[in-house]
Amino acid sequence: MAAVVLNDELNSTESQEIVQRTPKEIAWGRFKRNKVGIYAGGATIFFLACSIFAPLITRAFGVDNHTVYEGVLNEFAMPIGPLGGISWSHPLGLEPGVGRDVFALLLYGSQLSFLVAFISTFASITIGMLIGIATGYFKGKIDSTIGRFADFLLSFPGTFMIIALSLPLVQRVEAIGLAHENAARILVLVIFLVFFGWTGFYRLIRSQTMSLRERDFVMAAQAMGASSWRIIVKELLPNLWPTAIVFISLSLPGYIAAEATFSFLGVGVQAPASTFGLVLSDAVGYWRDDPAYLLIPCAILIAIVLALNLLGDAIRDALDPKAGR
Amino acid sequence: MLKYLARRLSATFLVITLVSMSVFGIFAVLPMDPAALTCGKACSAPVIEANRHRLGLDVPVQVQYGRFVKGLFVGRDFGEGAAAFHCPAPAFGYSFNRHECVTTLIAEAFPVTLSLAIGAFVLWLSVGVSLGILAARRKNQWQDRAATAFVLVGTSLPTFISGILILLFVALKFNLINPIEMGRWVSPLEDPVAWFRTFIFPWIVLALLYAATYTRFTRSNVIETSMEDYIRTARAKGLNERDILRKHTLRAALAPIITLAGLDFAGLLGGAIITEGIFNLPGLGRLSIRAVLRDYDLPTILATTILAAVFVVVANLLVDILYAYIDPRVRVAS
Amino acid sequence: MTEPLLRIEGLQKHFATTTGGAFSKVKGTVKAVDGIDLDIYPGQTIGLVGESGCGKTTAGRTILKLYEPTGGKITFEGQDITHLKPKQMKPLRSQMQMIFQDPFASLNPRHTVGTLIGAAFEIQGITPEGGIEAEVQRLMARVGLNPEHINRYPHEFSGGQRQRIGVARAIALKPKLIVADEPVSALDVSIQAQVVNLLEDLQDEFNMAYIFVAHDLSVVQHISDRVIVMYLGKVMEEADKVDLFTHPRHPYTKALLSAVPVADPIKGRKRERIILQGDLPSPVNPPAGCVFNTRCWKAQDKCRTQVPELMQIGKDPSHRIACHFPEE
Amino acid sequence: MSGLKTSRRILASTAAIALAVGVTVASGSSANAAEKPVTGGTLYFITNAEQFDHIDPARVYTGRDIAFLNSYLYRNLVSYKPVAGSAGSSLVADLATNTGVPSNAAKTWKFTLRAGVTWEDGSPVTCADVKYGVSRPFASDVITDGPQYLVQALDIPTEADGSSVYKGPYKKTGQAAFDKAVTCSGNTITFNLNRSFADFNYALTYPAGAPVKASKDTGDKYDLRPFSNGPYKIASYKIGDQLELERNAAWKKSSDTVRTPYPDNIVVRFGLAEDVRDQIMLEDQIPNTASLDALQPANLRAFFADPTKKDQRFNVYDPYVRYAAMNVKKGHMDCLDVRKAVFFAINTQALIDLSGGREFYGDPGDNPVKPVLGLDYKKTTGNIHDPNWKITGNPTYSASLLEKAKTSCPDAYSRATAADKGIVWDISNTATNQKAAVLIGDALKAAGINIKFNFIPSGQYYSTVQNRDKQNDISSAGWGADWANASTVIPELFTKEGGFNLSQNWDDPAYAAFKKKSDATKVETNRAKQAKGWQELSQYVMDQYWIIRPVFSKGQEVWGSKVGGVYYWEPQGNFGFGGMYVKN
Amino acid sequence: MTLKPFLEVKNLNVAFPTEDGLVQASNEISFTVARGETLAVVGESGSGKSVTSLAVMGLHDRKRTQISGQAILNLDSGPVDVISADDEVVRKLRGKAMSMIFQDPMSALHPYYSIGNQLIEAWSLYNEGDKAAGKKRAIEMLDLVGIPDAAKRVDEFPHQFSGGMRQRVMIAMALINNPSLLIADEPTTALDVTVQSQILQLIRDMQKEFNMALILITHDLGVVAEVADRVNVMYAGKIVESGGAEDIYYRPDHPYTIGLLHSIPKIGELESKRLVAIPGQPPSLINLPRGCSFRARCAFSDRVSGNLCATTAPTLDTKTNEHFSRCHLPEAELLKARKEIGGN
Repeated sequence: MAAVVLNDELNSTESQEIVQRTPKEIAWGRFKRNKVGIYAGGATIFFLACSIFAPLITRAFGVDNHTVYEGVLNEFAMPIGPLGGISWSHPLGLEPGVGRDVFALLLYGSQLSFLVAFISTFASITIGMLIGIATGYFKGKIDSTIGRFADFLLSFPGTFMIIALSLPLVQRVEAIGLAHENAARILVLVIFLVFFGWTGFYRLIRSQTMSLRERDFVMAAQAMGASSWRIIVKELLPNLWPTAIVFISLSLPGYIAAEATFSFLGVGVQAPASTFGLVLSDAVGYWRDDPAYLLIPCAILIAIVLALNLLGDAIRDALDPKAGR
Repeated sequence: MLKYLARRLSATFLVITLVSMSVFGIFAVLPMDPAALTCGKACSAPVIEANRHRLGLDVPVQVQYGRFVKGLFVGRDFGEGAAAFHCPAPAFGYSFNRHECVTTLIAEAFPVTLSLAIGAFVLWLSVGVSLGILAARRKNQWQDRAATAFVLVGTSLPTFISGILILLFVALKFNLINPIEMGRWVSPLEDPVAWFRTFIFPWIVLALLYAATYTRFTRSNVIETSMEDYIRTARAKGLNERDILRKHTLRAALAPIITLAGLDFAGLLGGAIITEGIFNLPGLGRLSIRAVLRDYDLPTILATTILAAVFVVVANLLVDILYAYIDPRVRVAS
Repeated sequence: MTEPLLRIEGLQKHFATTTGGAFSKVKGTVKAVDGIDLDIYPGQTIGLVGESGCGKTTAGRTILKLYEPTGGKITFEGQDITHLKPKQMKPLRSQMQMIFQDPFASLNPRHTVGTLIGAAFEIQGITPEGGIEAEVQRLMARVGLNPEHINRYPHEFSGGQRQRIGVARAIALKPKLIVADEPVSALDVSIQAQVVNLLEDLQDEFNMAYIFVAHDLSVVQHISDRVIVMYLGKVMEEADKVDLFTHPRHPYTKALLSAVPVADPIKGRKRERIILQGDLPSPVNPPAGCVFNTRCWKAQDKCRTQVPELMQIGKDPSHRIACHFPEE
Repeated sequence: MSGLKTSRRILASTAAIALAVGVTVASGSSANAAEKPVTGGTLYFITNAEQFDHIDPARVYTGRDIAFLNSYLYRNLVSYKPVAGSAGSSLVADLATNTGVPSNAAKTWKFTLRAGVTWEDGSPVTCADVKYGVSRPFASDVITDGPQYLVQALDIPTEADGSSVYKGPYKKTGQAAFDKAVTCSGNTITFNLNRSFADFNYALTYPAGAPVKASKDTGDKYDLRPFSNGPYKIASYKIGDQLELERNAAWKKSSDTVRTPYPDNIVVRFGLAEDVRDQIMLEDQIPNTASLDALQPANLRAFFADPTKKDQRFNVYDPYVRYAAMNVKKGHMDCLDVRKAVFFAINTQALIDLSGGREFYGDPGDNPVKPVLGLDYKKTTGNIHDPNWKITGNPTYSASLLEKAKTSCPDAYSRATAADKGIVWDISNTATNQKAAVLIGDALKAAGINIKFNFIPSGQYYSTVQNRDKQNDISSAGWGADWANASTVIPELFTKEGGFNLSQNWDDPAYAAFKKKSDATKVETNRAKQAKGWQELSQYVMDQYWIIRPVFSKGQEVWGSKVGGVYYWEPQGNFGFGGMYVKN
Repeated sequence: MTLKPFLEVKNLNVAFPTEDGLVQASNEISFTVARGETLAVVGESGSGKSVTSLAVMGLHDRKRTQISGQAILNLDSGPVDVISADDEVVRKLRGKAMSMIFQDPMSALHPYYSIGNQLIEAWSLYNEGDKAAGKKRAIEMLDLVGIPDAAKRVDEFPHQFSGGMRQRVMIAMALINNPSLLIADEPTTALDVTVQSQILQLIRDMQKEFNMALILITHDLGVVAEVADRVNVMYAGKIVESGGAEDIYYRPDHPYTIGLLHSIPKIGELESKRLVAIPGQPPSLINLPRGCSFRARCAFSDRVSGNLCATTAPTLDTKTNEHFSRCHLPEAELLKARKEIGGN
């Protein structure tokens, strides 16, 4: 309660004598003060860089993700050596049964994870943004129809539908010739994730647009003769970006985890490609013999998702200090 | 209020109809042929045709849907001659893979999922809300930071990881569950202890995931509400802090959680696919996944999908009604 | 005075109220503005007063065609603009502008002052002499802002300064008419006078007409030439300022005037007051007959059934009231 | 490995079939002569599977299920002898008093029913019951998945589409034709066949020939609770949960020369997570338990490495040959050189290692017929005996074959090598198969072959690949003889009428001659001549590379420390369930 | 007033630490109020008037606020210093010894509880008795504050009341335990002018009825003129002028007060003369400049000899009895200034 008074006092006492900063500077300043956010950002950049430069890094370590190494597995196809065959030449050990390099598998796997997560996030954002702005701004029949459709979508058991429908849909995509194999599977997975995922952002944007359009500055623009297009682009969008950025930062980790989960359930990417989910679902069968093979990818996946979540929180706190406080 | 209820009920009914129709439509246009899939070894075109007839897939999808709806109200007959049998209303169809009326299968699986959902719900709600309150009251102190850490770990751990880790490295490793009975349905009325032991780890796994959201939500709502003018009014009246929190802050701060909790709970009722899978729980999630992956058992797939959607739609309705009950503004306005 | 700059005849604006929820239906209409006539001439200021919910803000916005009028006619410089489409209105927008109440909400926080004021030129496709930036800085100087602050964001200014930005934006294209919607009511007392003075100076300079929407009678009295008193969407009384303030004929106007606290301890306390009973009725469900009848001390049965016409009263032909039982 | 994988999660449903002769490699039996069996107690079985594929006698076709159900629940006219070793493959009279009397060049078979056999309600098992049981597989819309020997062999006319005119006991269409083919006279039942069938009585070891009491038939639902005439009856059965058997009070030892039921109760727990199942066995947590599944490879090794468990396990050659079927239909693998190129490129060693190594998975084979069939098996030439074959793959030779294919069959060549095309291999979607796919893909790439894998959910695998339109170029499969005669292998796998032809070889120019010879061999009553025929046909199959890289696979069974009387029942390739008891 | 003041505020300072620095929200505040007396506190937003009254009510979060000085309530049982007393002691003063009503009646009532419920809650804090007794008292109070049909409306919810009615409810709730001091923080700012006069009338009536000390916080000089006995004018966290209502209106001593009085148009002054505006903006409360905080906006600071306004903060000088002002301007200059601005 004291804080309310405090805010009132501050707002009204702002004067030109205080050195003021732009919204960006304020957000950046707030972000910089958040040590956790900085570390998480660093970690995220690290993981992203590892993923992007997977070919270079693996080459530097002299490994790759497709070679079946010889002489590294015993007669039961288990890695020779402690901790799942961790050695200088195979820093995270070897894949039991096949003999590929786990380090390379995870690096390349993270590429697919990030790919799916980024495409899903941006597609959801784009669709949610377009529809959210359109319905929030123009209201009317379309708005209520789409709103009801979104409610309707939310009532479906998304996870189950993805599992039930992905195989036939992949076949259909392949039959049409749109994409093949893993590309087709990723496409279908992404379409599903977006299909069930856009509504959240759409609602957010719609409600924000609705409240923004009631703000006087929109009316001021109308009074100046601005077209709807100009109002959307020049007046609304700049105010919606922070929401979008926050949403992106918070949904990326969600999509990474989702991709892993669906791979684990057998939906999405399949061998010989790798993802975290595939490696983990494989590793479960070896946990007694080769716990390192299970725990290392687990730890890395958790670290990535955690870093992205922490970064997302920090970005949200920086851009939108009232939310979540 | 009655008028509002009637309107909401009819809208809900409409949505349920639309949901069931679209589920039917979606699965009908897929290039999957359950008749061929259940054909067996002596498979030939006439057998597939016979199968298609037996499964009721030899008629247009709208007729199939009509039969489905009719079956819900008056029951349905399957098979012919000596092999005929009847599924009483509400009949969701017949699973030729499980040799049971789908309604029976659902009736068997539902208590499991319900137990899972209720226990997890209670656990996550109590943990999430109390942590959220604690974090809000001790804002920026160590309790708040600990809660934040919990939230982040909770949101970052996909259930399939937390579930497996808890199963393998806790439950199994330390013999905390009776392995041969693992996941077996025991009625809490018959053997509450065994029931509790069956479900405690799945509850923890789900609660870990959901509690995080609730901690976060509660924390921000409590902080926001405690800045409301009416809290200041309560304080100005001379109310003590405990009563302010209990009677004034929480009432308003927790009301929106009803919506969230209701929908999450309803979502879980449709089956927790991963958790049920990991812990062998014979609930709706496993029923539906098995129907897809093992048998492509269309009647079961349709029924569980529709049911899951119905749970959400109905929960939406109940949540709104409950909300109206709690928030007089909504109540009187409607 | 010959041709009015703007002529409003029987202006109406009704809003549909809905039941809300997913399957909303139209429940009824709120007659936010229900019949306003006015003529305004260049350089004139018309005050539009009334309590909250009386429809004055809606009236102001409808006059500028920011809301589509439900009925009536708006003529601007002889041109009927009642049902012009937004595109057709666009060229006229430079002629009529608006100043908003809330200097926080009416400035897009993501734009710099330069963008905010310059938008008027950009939208209308006008390039002033010396370029937009120079013109913006000139305008800033004119309204009393430091032109060097052209690249600052609204939150870097105080409320009064922000309102100056709003004023600069409104006058950028040298409009002939400005609707000022409660332009000073959100400002601190010590700042209000600054803005009122600025508006007066600008009017002198550009010969603009103002429609000054406010609930504060003292400010309206100060700035207006003519005043329209509204209650629940209807005009209760309209008259030239002096007439209205010295000799109000409508009971509502009288009550309104007497309710204004006077900053004078002795005079103020001695003053005879009319304290109206009750609250403003809901605009969704306005009283039958004269809308003011529920709070009027003179209300008779007639008032509860018959809607009083807005009629000329007294000697001044432009003094009109809507009352069955006018004050002497 | 890529052969039929009894999936880690779900037992593949349609193609697991019993075999007559087995060779015990490791310890074949724990039956200790000094130990006396104990009556009473509860015997547990645990499995990752959700259910028995079927328990309706007309539908059950999985060796393990047949062995289990035949030992406990229902009796056939004839049964395999419930003993360890090769003696177990001999037939004994069960419901019948004899093992069948053939006549009319083995086209007519007569069996006489034993007196005093009753159903669980005490009513006698009659000839009509047997006849009714035999009639049920004809209702192909209700009774799916069961063996088709009776349907195919009984002398009943067929329709144009190949189906029998008799539509089973529910529709009763064509009932007269059936009544003529199967006749009852008192206690004697006579089967009239449409061909000479020298080992017809072996076909009757399948419960598809077992009696069913018509008044108790519930059609599809009979698969949940068949009416028992064996020593146990079903107390409860819930798919995904458990099957519980209790003693059948109406069963009399005097009427049964085959079974000696020891435990009071038998419980099968379904759907245990693999880790849980393995943990129970590894730690002997429930000592009166046997696992119906092999453990996961790593756990299996641990179990077999533990000397204290030496009496709780066996490791034997199972009845199966696992192989990759080449779909030689035009447009698929219709080029011999390409088929050979694929074969020679594969790293067999890696695949075997992946699945448990030679010790637990099996050996590279050279024949669709397993050596355990004795007579019908003969070492073939070519394939793994080709000097160019290397167990770790020979990409160079493979590449040279491809080079040949370039001219001999350019279409197939381009399909196999072009980056945008490639050979598509059907495989069931299991963790091990995902890895096998990597190994195969890696090996074939070295030879310049572009391979793609079509992963199919395990439960739907066989129904998908058996759909001739959906089957791709190569399909992983496995097959075991139904009894000790390659007539249950070669015609089944390589003739158009066979129930499991994944090679789709009938457009192959060599097919007509092959089919003619197969038909002749099938009705050959001279066993030695017949065996020679099968040997030659096997060699031909291998020469044509209709199937490649057969693996003679092994199976392992493990049980708890309190389970006694376990032996390997060779003909069923599984536990001899009837002898198992719970130790004190 | 000869009565012993009920509330004595002595040298009260309230400051909030923020990221940008310490906000000195109220500074060296001293005043007294007696029972039956009405003290108006006037000032712009941010001048510290609400902060001060919240400090008196003990409603600041002590962890986030730096408070010093004294605010003594002279109760029958003896004086209590709200600032130094325990939280629990202060809590028990709230609602009973002192009460407060707030600016926005729309948000000051809990939306989920009925009006009666909220009144009963306040009543039962200091009264023994069952719910029925509480309800009786609640209806009585609602009746008293002029809610028509109180017995029925007591069970309704805040959102069913209009703004004016809610403010009446707030008053009823604040007065239900007969407090000795009522602080009304901008009680009519959110209300329409016709309703404002109703509420002001009500507050006046209630003050008489209960013989309370009343602190009325407002920015509206008109409101002050109508009800106040004495007036504190605040600027930038400080009381710049304090005195009887007539002193303040007819003989303002501080240039800020003078400016304020003349910057508002007065009803009835029909000739459109230009308003007298105070130039500039109020200063930030962080790092207040040395010297007089009004200096930058003051038209007369150059008339003070030396650089006094810039270097030395003026103290609260007693000009006449009970009329104080914080200004360096000499008496003569002051009279001149009054004339220059106001013409009287």
